[in-house]
Amino acid sequence: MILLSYNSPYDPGKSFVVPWDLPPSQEHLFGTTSRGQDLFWWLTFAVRNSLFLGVLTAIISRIIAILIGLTAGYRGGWLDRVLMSLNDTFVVLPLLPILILLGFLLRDRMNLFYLAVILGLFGWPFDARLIRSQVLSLKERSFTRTAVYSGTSAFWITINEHLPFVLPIVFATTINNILWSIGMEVTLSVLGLSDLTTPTLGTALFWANQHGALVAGVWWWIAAPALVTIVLFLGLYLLFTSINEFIDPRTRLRLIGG
Amino acid sequence: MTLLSVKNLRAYYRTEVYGISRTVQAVDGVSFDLLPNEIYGVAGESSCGKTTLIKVISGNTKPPLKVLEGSVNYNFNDYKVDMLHISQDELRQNVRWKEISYVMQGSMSVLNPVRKVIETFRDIVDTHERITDKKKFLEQTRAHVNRLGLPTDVLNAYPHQLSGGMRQRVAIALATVFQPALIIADEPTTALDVVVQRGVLQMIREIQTTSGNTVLLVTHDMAVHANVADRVMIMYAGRIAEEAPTETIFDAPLHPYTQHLIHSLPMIGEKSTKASLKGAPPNLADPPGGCRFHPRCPYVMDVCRTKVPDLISVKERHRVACHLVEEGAL
Amino acid sequence: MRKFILKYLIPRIIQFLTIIFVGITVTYIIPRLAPTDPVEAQISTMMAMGSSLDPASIESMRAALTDLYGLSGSPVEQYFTFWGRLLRGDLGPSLDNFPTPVSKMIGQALPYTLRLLIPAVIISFIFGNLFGAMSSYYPKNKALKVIEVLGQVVRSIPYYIVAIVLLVTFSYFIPIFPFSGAYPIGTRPDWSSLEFILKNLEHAVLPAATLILVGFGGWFVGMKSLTSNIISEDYVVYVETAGLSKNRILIHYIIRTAILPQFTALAMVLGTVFSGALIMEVVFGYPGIGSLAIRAIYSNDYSMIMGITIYSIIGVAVAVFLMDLLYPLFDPRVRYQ
Amino acid sequence: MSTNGKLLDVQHVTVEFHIGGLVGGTLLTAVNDASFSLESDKPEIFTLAGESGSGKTTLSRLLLRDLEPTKGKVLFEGRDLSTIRKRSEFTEFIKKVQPVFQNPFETFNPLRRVEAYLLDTAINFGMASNRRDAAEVVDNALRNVGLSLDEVRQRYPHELSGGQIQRVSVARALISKPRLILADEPVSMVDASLRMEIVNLFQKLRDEQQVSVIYITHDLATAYYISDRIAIMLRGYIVESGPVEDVLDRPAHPYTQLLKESVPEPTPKQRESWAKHIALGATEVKEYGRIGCKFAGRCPQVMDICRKADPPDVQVGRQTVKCYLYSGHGENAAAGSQS
Repeated sequence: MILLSYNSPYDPGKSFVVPWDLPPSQEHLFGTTSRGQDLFWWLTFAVRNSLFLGVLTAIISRIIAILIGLTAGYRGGWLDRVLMSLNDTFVVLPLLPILILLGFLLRDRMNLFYLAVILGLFGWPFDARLIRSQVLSLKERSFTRTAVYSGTSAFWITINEHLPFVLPIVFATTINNILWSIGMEVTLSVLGLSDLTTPTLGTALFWANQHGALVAGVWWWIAAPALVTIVLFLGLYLLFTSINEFIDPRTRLRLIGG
Repeated sequence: MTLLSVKNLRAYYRTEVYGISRTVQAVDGVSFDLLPNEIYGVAGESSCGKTTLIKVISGNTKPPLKVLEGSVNYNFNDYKVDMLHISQDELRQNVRWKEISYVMQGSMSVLNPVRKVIETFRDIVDTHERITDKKKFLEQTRAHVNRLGLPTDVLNAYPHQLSGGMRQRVAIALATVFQPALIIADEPTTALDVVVQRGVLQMIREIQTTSGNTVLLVTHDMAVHANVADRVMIMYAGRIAEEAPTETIFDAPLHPYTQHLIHSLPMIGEKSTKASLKGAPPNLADPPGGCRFHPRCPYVMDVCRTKVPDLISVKERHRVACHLVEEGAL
Repeated sequence: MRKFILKYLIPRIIQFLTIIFVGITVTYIIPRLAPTDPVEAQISTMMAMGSSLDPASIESMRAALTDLYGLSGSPVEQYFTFWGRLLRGDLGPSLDNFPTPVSKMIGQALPYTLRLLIPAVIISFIFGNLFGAMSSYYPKNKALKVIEVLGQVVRSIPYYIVAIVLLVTFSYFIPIFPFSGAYPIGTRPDWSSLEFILKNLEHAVLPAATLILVGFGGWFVGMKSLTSNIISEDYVVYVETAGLSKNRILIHYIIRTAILPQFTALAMVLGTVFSGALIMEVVFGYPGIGSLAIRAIYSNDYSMIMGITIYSIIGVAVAVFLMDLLYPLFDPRVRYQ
Repeated sequence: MSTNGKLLDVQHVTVEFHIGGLVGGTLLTAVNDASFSLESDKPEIFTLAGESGSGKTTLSRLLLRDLEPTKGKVLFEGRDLSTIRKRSEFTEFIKKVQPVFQNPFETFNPLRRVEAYLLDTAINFGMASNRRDAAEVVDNALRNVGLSLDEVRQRYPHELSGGQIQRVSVARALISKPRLILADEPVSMVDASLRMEIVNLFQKLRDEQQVSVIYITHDLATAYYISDRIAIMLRGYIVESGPVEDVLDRPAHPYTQLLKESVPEPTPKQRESWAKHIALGATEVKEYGRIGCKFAGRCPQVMDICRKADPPDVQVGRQTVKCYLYSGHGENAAAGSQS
């Protein structure tokens, strides 16, 4: 669908380029909206933008999570306590009200990029804790000590010994984080707190609500984005479980015959 | 009369990971009898099949473990049980704990960390003999624990408040609440310090002497067998190498593997050089043909490579599986 | 006891205060990061939306806003004034329903949210954990496998979509549940009439169902991964060989031990669950904090949003704190350490 | 640099741990005023023996500079370990002191091939400048333990037997040509039929390569078999030390006597005496907190003074014994020296 968006015959920014309120048909696969847009082609852009947002958020929050998780785990001591206290605070804070406040204040300046940065800044704590606990347990294992007494530096120990165990966690959390971020965007958009001119899965639903799609009987305007979202999430989720199993160290161990 | 009779038991693990199937011949043609009122030792190194053997004879055969052939028959005072064909319900209600109980490997962790010890007693007793009178149950349990020389305080403790040795003794107390005919003790003292180990083994011996039941003692530690067991079976790579009364095994071992095991044991007060066997125990997914010990045997002959030696009786109660013995070369 | 206070209570209190401190500080900083003067921006949006307030009211509103944002004095002074007002419980007047205090409006909406949230959290917690444990204890059961896949999928889909699907299905295509609100339009809230309470329950079914469905998957997965280690623990294998019944093992030996981390997790996810409840109310037009928030968004009621944010931070922090205090009751290992 | 002819000199070291949180908690003395030394020109196998919780592992971590002592100091070749600060100094130190760990399968990362550790060690310690030279160095080290690089090349830890991989572990420790090897329970996880080849290996290293070995174990039988001297530890204290034949053939300290008596002999001849009743120790924490001799609660020859203050170190023959029985307080000063 992402690829398709580059072939779209219609510009998503423009409205009323096709007859409005047409139910799904061969010509307009998902029907058209009350704003005269072809829903199928419009949604191709939405998926592209939503995925972009998800991936960007994931990258930002992964960087923070890895840095904090590794530092807290490897250094330990007071630094660990301070970081984890901060971490738990971030975990517990009710994010939505804070995001609403932020979105509310930024409203006009809000765009996908900002949103990704903001979500990235809030999306790390669960995963940082996971990484930290993994590093803590790895640090206690003999093979870390073997490496130390083989004269290996802390940097190479992290890369060679610990990263193969930490990476699967990073990966597993990446897809979760992408899903979370796309979901958050949907939520904020539905509330009208994002850049409403950019087509995303969330803004699709926002405009449908704005035009009272359900009441007006244009059910496909709600159903199509909802369906696309579900399919997208399902797909990403399945991708996640299969890849996750593949790169799990335990699976790898079994593959090499352990 | 025998308590347990195992005949020609063959139990394999069949696993499949990513389309690659593997068969591990963990127990391969094992036959032996357990008599009432004895401590029977099973010795062998890691992955020699002794753990699998216990699983099968105690009715814990679960996939991927599969029994291919053989029989496991018990006779508890005329209550006969065919372990390979008994129904799960009957096994659960009448056999487990009433007739066969366990002291497991790493027994330190057999107690539920979030429940008091007495509650585990209650669960087990209630399962087999519904507790109607709580007071009586408490009294009986206290008496039982006391009889075994444990303080009654342990009943009201959580497992983490007890030392490793104490937990192991609680596990033994749990195993003996119903005076079972057979107690299976699987590496009961492996993680314990020597002084504590001695105390725990003494307790097992005392219980056996006073109640006259049978103990199946599984451990890799030959020194423990020397001091506790009445008869010892030596397993190697899924098969019985030798079986004899303890004195015979230690004084006149016939199988080269047994000889090595016993002669290589270091002792305080003796510094003569002890040799090690070459090679390592075979991988049971791909064991060597013939006698499975032949690649490591110092006396290997041609016949050893092709023919599996039979387990033959050389004397009253002394059986050995070695071609040297068959041919009278020793 | 002294040990308990020193080693358990004090760190928890510190954590509690940290949450509130960080949360409130974040809400303090955010408006100050906004690139424009929030007061003027606010006034001009309100004017642009055709507000019919007289100049005097606008002036008093400007004063209220400046005060609310705490924009008088140096940043440090501002920060202290901000805290001072908070500690007095003063969140300022609502801009939309000027001059009703924000705290009063939140106070009215809060019971609706809690009535929805608390039972939903409890139900999803119980069922999620029960089924999760069962699914690792009975790995071959087909029905449990289906439940697992459903739970997993629903869990990852945004609340909003789940809500909308339920809404469309059960009140649009199959209209068995009301479309929106907490009670039929035109009735007055009357908690002494059974009929009203029943109506209210009927209205709460779909919102609660959404919360339960989404929460269920999380608990299910969490419990499953916790118990997948426990079912092979020595003490479980041991009582199995001792012949204990499956139910007794499941409850006393598997769930009983695995549930403890789940209580901690419950405290951890309260913030998320609370956020989810807000969305739910928006979709179903249920008159709680969420509806209050969306109305505030549409009417640019800044002080209301600020109030809701602060309330939710404090509320979640208190809930987490209480949870932590209850935890030792369940875990003897914590109790005796 | 004055070395006093000592390779390793442990001087009155004490290690205390805080158990518990930031505030409160209890102080646990894991190692208490321990002293011993190894001669520089006379390689030997020195055993630290004790039960779990005796402090032997803590002491070994101290010698590897994994921990710093609360009191006292450890000198290696005359240098105080606590003055090692820079990374290069640490590398220089561990080049000469190498560990062998207990569980061979944990010693190496299960996801990495074992040869990677060997090659890394050779390069990190400057024993070789490139991979090809390193391979030769590694192969030499492996031949010392009866293996060769070809046998372990491309192998993951689980593809080798416990005995093989423990030998690889020793080979890794040998690459940097160390003066001292610390082996923490190196054979407790290895099967009986493979155990002796590793134990014999340490003797070979001592005799052929002049490497000293500190052998840490709970197993008195192997300790007797390989070591020259032994120190018995109880709850942080070294209660008895000296030549292994003296200490184990004629134990002087009542604890050593109990320990020796409790080791099951691999022969059925002493069954009946072995099975006679013994007193089991109090829980671990209780004995740690005891004032005076930690063994007082279980000692058959306990005196009042034992519960009041730490016993002094007394020289009995070639043994050093921490017990009041030999310091003139006991009536039967020679009690322990009967056979």
